Amino acid sequence: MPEEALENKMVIKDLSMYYTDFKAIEDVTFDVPARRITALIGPSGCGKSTLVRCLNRMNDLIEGVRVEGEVVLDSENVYQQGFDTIGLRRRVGMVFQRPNPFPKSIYENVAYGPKLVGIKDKEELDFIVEDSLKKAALWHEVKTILRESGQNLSGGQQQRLCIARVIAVQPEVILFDEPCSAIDPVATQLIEDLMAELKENFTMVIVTHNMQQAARVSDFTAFMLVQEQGQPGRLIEYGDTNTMFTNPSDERTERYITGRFG
Amino acid sequence: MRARGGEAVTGACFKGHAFADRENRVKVVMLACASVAILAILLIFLFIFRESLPSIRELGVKNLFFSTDWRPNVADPKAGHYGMLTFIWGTLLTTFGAMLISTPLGIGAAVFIDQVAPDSMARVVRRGIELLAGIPSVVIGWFGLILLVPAIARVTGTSGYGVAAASLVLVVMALPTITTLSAETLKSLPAELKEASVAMGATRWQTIYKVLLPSAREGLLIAVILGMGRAIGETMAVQMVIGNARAFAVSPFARTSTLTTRIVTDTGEASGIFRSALFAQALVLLLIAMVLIILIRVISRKREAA
Amino acid sequence: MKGSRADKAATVVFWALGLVTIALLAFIIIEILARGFLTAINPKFFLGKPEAIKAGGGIFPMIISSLYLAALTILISLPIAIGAAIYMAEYAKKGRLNNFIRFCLDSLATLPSIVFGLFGLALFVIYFRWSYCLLAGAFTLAILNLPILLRSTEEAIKLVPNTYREASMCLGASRWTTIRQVVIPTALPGIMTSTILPIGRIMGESAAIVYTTGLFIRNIPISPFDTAAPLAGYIWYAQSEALVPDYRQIVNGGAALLLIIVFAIYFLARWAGNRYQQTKLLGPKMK
Amino acid sequence: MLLSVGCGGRPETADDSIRGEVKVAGSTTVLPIAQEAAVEFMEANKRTEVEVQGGGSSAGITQLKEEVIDIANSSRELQPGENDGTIVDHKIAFDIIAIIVNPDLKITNLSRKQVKAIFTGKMTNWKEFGGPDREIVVVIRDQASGTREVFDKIALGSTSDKPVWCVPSAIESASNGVIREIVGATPTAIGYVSYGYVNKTIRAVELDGVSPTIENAAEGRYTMARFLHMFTQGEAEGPTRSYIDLVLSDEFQEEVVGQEYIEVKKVKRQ
Repeated sequence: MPEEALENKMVIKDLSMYYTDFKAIEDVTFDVPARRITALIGPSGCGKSTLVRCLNRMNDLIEGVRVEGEVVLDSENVYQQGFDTIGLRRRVGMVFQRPNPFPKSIYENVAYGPKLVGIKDKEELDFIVEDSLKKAALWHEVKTILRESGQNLSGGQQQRLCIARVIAVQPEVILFDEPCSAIDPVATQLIEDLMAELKENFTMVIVTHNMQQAARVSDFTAFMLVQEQGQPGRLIEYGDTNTMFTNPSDERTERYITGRFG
Repeated sequence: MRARGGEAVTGACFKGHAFADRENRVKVVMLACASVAILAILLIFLFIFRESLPSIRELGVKNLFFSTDWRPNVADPKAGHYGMLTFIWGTLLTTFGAMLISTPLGIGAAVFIDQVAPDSMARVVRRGIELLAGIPSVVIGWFGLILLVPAIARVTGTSGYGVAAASLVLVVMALPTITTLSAETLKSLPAELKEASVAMGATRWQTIYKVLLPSAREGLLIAVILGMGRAIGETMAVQMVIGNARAFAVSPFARTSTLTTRIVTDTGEASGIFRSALFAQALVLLLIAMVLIILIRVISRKREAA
Repeated sequence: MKGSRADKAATVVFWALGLVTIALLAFIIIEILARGFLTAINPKFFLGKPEAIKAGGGIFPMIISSLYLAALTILISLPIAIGAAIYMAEYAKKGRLNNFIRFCLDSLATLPSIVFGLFGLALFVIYFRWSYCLLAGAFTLAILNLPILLRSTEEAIKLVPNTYREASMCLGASRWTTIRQVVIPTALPGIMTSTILPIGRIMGESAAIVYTTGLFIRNIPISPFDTAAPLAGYIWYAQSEALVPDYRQIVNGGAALLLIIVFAIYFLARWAGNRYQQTKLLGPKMK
Repeated sequence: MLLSVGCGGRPETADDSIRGEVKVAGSTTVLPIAQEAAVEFMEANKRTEVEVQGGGSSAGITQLKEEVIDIANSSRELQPGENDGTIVDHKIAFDIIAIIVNPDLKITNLSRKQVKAIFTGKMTNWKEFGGPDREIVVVIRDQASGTREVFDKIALGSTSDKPVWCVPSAIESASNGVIREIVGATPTAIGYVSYGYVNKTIRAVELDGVSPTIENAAEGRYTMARFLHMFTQGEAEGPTRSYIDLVLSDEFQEEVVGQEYIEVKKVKRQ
């Protein structure tokens, strides 16, 4: 990969989030560099999934959620008054823990996003679908069965279909919420390879509880932890992945990555 | 590619307000659909009340609701007497009779489904109860008329029509409600409850009697109240077997009427204040139903608190 | 041991109670079918024209009335139920309004059907001057069935996995687009399935329609504003007026036919429900 | 809501000139006549539609006044409160009310006094009439019935000022047919029906020694009898007129009315 100056695609500043009265995460601050993969790790329940959902305001959909602090995307705070959340989610796409293709055909799954912005032209749609499926490394497996239900694919294929579906709307950032936790190791390998390829065009954030995966795929890593039951999740350490895994500065990070808890 | 993506994004941003606008409009439409329920209840209240108002005003609360003097006059409605107490009593009496049988039977069948029966048998009974609930009331009424009434007549030497026949028919109507809801309540009890009791050496019967039924008390009560609601509201089946008399029933074999049967028998021919008095009977049914609903709300709130 | 003897006795009692319900059902079915089955399946009867006072009448217009009424009722109530269910499942926030809507739905579900009947008479037949007609009955039954239909529709919508909604939103779909493009299509088989059972209930309902649709006709109703005589109402009318000499046979046949129709609808609903459950609710298939 | 859109044709005129709809409702006693007439009328006039419903005399009169129907069948006279002067009366037959009992009861004759005692509930056990020691089950018609009104008037001496009511435990039935059914099926029942409904399943008893027959009624010996009516709002016109004319025609009176009722012209008393 050619060296280039790091620019920050997203900046998270003093972010706290509440479920009604309960504070789920507190004062989280870190950067998401452009065209790099940032991993969020930590034991389950530390708020890493909650945090990643703050980045494209998916938590807005849950009743009683309140957010303080800033999430800056290209120098604009996405939590500012009147910010277009629908546009935001188009720019910041998401791949979920369990593969969740719609109960529609493979083609329709990928064409869903482009159709939303009013692309109706058949040829253009065909092109986007093929291009997205190719980028998701799924094209050769499904090109003859585009009209079949996306739910008939295997788990790993479904997850790649979901990635293709996100790629089709040309997002700037893709959030992965434990994308491999529900699929087998071979399929996991495929997706990790895919992420490495996508790095050329997309900024990515991946939530994972699998430290090896974080070590393998990510450039930067943020470690989150809940100190005690009932307390909010906090960011313990953030930095270059290599440094973090070889020479963590915080004792708690070290204990976690050496497998002493979590 | 990037440029096109950018365009799309600006497009979406541009459309942001339109989206928000449409979102709100859609939400309002959906809310309007949901509000049909509110509207319906209000309209029902309004129209039933409006139609019963003349009789309340003309006859007074005492002569209308608390009198047993029912001597309607079709040709000259104002000349009639429209006391409905006989029929309120008839409703209560037939319902009481029905609950006397259907409560133990329904809860017993629910215990059978949930605790005693092997799975296949439980499924058979559950399906059977659902089918029973689906039998139209005219069919049950006809069954009562051609089988129950003659049977009661033979055994008791009365005409066969009356409170007893009505109550038996109502058992069939109330039983599915009570059984289904009781079984649901029992099923929703935590499994540990039963395990704990059995672990202490209790027999199945002791577990049911001392642990399960008391813990399910509120749910069972709600089941019985809803069953009662069905019995109070049932019309056709009762009308076919109760004898349609205007006598105040004192014996289980007396012929009388209930609020619902009086309404369905007379509405076709009533006009003026006579019809208004029938609407007043519907108003009483409406109020009874409301009382039951509020009762259920209170009980379920208590259950949630507990 | 005393405890175990009581236990055995209780087991016997519970078996008896369980079996009594089944016996009761079997008894009713056998008695009704034994009396009316042969009449019910006689084409002269179910395809015949009813007689007002002479023997030998059929019930074809009544069957048509019932089907017509059921279709109209579903046509009126389904869109409202779906809209309301979407609101309750997708938009409604916990609060007073939501609570009040639920309260109203519970009340509607508990009101005796004869009260709906009188309401329909007062509003549609008299106030709107529609006279006795299918539409008056259909509106009355639409309100009567709203709570059931809404609840089953709402359940079908709630069964749509939440991650579908999230995925759609994350692709930049608005809430409504998500509902329209993803939630409703996914829930549709479930909604359709849950519509079948209320049809059975509509076909069996009598108290709510005797003073809204009418009780006796000789010709097949064509317009929604035509007087009609749904089967259940006609059965009641036939036995309560006994104008035709062979009314017993007609009521026996009608009751058997109604029972067969309602049970057929029940089993259809069960079958469709099972199928739907197998294909949809187990979620995405994993190979 | 007058639905008849006829063009004033008389029954003698050609078939096609009479067209439109006639809605008829009311007395179940008149129903058989009205229905039979409807069938004949529609056969003769293909472009007409006659719809006949029951409901009882009073219901029919109410609907006529509300202009929901064109003809109200009635088995009783109009009451003072009902006639605002616009309703026109067409007497179409004369009918007997027969008191009927279950054939198991060995009772063939009742005095008028006994009838009153039974129906008003002063006597409640067949024992008092030499029958079995069983409760008397009284079966009567609903309030809208003209038959009931005439029965109450003649048998019980009821007047509009001083109404006499049947025993409260009496079973109210919606039609003659149902009374016959219940009396036929209940060994201890007594009731009353229009003469046309008398058959073998029940027994018609003599009243003061006079049996309810057409001759006895026509000649005034059996007094529990009344005219049957078809009322219209104003003079009948169009198909409604033609329909009533058919009912009153000699042929129809003889062949249909005469079977179970008494033809209007044969009645000597008014």
